[in-house]
Amino acid sequence: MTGEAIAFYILAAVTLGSAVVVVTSGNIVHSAAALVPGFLGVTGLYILLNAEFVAGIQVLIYAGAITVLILFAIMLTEGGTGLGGRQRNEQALVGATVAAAMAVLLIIVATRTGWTAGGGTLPPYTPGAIGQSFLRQNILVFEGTSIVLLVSLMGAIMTARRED
Amino acid sequence: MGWISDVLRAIVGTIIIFSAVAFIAVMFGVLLERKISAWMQSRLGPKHVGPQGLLQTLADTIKLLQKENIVPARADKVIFASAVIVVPLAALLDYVVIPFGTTRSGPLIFRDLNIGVLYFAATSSLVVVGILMAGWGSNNKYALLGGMRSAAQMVTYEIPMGLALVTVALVAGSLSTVTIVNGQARLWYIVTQPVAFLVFLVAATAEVNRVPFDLVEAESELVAGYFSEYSGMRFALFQLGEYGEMFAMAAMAVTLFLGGWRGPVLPPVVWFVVKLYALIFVFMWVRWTYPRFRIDQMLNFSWKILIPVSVLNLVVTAFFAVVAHR
Amino acid sequence: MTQAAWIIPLLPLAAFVLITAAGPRLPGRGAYVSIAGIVLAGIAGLVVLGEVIGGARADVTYTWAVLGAKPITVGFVVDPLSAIMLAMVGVVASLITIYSVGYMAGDPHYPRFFAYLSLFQFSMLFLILADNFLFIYAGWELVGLCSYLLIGFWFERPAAARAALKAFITTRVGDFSMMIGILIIFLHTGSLRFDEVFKSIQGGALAGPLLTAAAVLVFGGAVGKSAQVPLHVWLPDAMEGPTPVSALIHAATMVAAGVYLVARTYPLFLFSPNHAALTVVAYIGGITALIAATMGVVEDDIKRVLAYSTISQLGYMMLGLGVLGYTAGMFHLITHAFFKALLFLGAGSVIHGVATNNIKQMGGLAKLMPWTAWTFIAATLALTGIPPFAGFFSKDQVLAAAFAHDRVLWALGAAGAFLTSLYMGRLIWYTFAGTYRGGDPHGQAHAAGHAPGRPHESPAVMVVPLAILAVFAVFLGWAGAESLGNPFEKFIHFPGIEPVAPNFGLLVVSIAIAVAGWAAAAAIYVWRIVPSESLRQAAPWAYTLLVRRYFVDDFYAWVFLGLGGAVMRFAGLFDRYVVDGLVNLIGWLARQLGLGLRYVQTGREETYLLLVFLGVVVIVVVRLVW
Amino acid sequence: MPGLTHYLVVSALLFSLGLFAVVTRRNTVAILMGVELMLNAANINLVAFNKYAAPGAMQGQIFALIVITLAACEAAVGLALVLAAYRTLETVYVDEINLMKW
Repeated sequence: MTGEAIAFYILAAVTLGSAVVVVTSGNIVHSAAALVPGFLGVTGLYILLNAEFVAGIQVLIYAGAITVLILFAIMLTEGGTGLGGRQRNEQALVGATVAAAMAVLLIIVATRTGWTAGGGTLPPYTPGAIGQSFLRQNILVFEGTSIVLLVSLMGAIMTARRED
Repeated sequence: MGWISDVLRAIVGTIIIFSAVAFIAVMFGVLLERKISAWMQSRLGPKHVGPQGLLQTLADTIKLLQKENIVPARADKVIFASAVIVVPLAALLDYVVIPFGTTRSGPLIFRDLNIGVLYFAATSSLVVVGILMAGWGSNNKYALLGGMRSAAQMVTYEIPMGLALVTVALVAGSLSTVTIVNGQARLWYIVTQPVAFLVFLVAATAEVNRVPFDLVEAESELVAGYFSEYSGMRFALFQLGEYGEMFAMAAMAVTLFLGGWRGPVLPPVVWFVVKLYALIFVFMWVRWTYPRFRIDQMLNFSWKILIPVSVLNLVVTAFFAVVAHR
Repeated sequence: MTQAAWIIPLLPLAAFVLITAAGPRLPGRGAYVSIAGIVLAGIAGLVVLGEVIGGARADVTYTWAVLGAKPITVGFVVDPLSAIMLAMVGVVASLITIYSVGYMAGDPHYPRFFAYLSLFQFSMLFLILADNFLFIYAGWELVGLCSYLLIGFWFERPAAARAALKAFITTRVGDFSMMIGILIIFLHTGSLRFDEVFKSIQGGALAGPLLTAAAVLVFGGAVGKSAQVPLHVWLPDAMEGPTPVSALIHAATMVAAGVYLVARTYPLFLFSPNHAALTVVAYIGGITALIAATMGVVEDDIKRVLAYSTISQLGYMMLGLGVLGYTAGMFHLITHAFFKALLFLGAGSVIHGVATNNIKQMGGLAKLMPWTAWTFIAATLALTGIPPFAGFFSKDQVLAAAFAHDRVLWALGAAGAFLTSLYMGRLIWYTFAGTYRGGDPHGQAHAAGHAPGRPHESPAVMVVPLAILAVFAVFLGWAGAESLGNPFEKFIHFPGIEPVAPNFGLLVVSIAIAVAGWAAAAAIYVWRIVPSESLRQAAPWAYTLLVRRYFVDDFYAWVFLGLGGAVMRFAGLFDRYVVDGLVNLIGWLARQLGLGLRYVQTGREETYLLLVFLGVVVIVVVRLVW
Repeated sequence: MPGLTHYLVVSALLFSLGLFAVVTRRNTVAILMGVELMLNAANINLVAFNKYAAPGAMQGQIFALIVITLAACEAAVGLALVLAAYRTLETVYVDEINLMKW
């Protein structure tokens, strides 16, 4: 057990444990709160994968913004109680079976497939390099994403504002 | 495995920061606040515990530790308890990327992350989650209102702050705080980026919920806002988080705009502390000088003034950066 | 200037854009902008002509697109042919545009008129400069569009709207034929550029009957645009448009584009085996020249008489080109443009003065409108080929070439020339001689703002262009005079075609024919030796045949409305019961299927997503187990 | 040393948990949370493949960043829709939002 392995298992446990809480908790606010450690665990995995910039963005966007947004939505809709009755629909059992089957299958596929390790050395994934890549090779995706952002911004405002 | 030592160093470092910040910065900060407010209001302030009241905060802390932890009857206990951890933790995590000075072996910093500024923005944004959790978990309408206000305010002011950070990063050509400080060897960025500095200062004031953006904990309206229901050590931890965040913001402002540890004659750490406390003084000065914003004024100020101004500043800076590179 | 000739079409285009955008707010409500555009273009055209006479040439190409491996190049060409056309169009269009200021005064859609006029000028100049089939086709369609817009300028009048549609649809038949021809050429030569196409045709890339077919198909476009038999029916109706339009588009320029097309693609026709394509051109031209002239004899509408005359003269040009008289055909095109524009403008001036189109309600106008009358008469003399007016030289060259090539064609042309003098004489005497017969309450005002009453001379803005054109009509013919060494022939000739030697005897014959025509007209309409009424009674069937225009219109109506209508009705039934039935059957089936399947739809995304992933699980399991 | 497979397993489990939430939750916000989990699982895959399968490239991280951005868009629009639906229907349970069903 190297230190990296220890860190990995801890982070994986944190992530998956939080995710279980998110999925199973009967209290929607608990679910939302559990998202934070879950996202932070994923952040840790990113750092282990040398993706520091992605990790920073993950914290900023997911943990800092999306979670807050979700908490906001919960508090604006449930009147702050978070306990609005039955949380699970009638297909819970089938859903659990399918999800479990999905997990098993994905793991089988992931472990059975002989992944070819790519050659080359790990470049430093600096913000500069990522920015260069965005503005050179991936400029179209970048611009497309900007447009989607703009549209969703307007869409969200138009949808959520009161009609008066 | 070199990085194990890194992890250990970070953990140990955080613990050191924790105690250091808790004992020195925050306690001294609270005392300073009381003293300065007293001075501004022509009072004396705490005077009896220790010489000139220096140990007053220590005494308060001991008192708080002894007090009972009251949990409201219908509160969400898990959330109520965990919010206390999130707020100070998020504040303390900020310090990882702040360079306090230089030693012979290199800058005095816990990790010179190459995404330093981004990291700072990310961790400081985590505070909101804790505040929302505290507000909701208390099962108290004042707390919830305070939490919601705080969330709205912090989310809103994160944007101009982030834009100011990006502007400085653009000028320095790096997100690393050490590189940014090194970039100010000749000229502090406050000279070239006064607009960004002002935007950052205002946004930072809002981020730490200080006057004139203290409508989160507006005593006359919301008792104490999101931590109305907290008592004892938990109350102390919130205070720690608040002051920790304020110090972190000031330290970041020093790093980004005031040349960090740089300065003549005196050792770097001393320079850093001097600048830091100068900014802290500005924060306190402002606190005891200005009245509170209304919530719509607060939101309008960010969306209609700060964000356009900082975007414009960013665009102009980017233009000059490009022109300078040509 | 020659290298920058592409600027010339852009000047009217700029005027068009400006008028469209700013319209009535411009000086002169758009007219001055339009005039500025075309006058500048005209001056540039004259400069280019001068430079080309001095030996300058230009052929600029750009690669526009690559189709497969074939690059499609576009560009413009400046050679004697396009230079002379540029100058002619520029001058004539300038004068007509200036004239229009007076003619269209008071029209509520004044700016729109000048916008269309500018657009047309752009299209025409663009067509002239084209160095490839693509551009010439584009210009071709553009002038067709402008023609449609301008014929239907007074679209609130049903007759004008119908005439515009008729013109557009009739020429469309020819355009379609032309497109097929161009496609055949592109398919076999791999290029659209004229010089490359001709080179590969000389190299044998396209030969034999197929070349003839391609040439005839391209000529089909010219038949439509130049109103040759059997697609001539649209031009008389096109007279519903404003008179300056008739002068510009339907006399001087656009209808001549067909002739220009044949001249421009002359090698195509020349290389066809046994000159088969040229023979087709010549006979179509000759028949048109004669038939249109006969119809002109019985027409009472002054503009329609001129329209038939135009058709007839275009027939002469085609005849000239078809009998290897390349220079003669082109020369006739140029001279005709001037004197026919003058005739139309004079007719417009007359209509302006008397507010009717019917020549039987005119008379005696020579005294009332002297400028109009004398310029008109000068143009008429040019048209009928009386020396030394312009038309004499050009028409005589055409006839000489025809005589040298094929006597039958010469006979057709000569008969046409006789009839030309006859109907023009009739027109002159009805209009300008005798006493004024108009002023009756039934004379309807033809154009807005033309007050009925005593005829009067038109304003200077209309008369001055008439005078300038008259100068050309009188003197331009000397450019092709044999006695001066025929400078026009030196300038425009097709390499390899020997000019026909001057035939003095023939010259006398053709003058005699023209004079005979005049004499016949005088005998019928002035001295009334054989009054027209008696002629009508002597051969009522002939009169009916002519008045009904050889029943061509009726034939088309019968074919397309009667016969075509039957086919359409059958197709309609087929569509209603078979096609719609199939569609309805499919719809009914889908509906039944949907009614059955709707019980599967819960309308809940969770269910659907669950089913999707269930499907994924099943598929992956199956794949793994296999 | 954890390898590619380790990350893939974690991501598979995370994805299945998210799927479970999406399929069984009644609360719209909870469904959105499930979607976020699934997106995170996908991101782990992207970054892990970037490191192990194509270390020289940067596309994995780029795509992870884009997915994060789009997730933010999705959350903003989704939650706005939830608010709008709550305002008109006074419920956030997807099986009760059935105004348009036959």
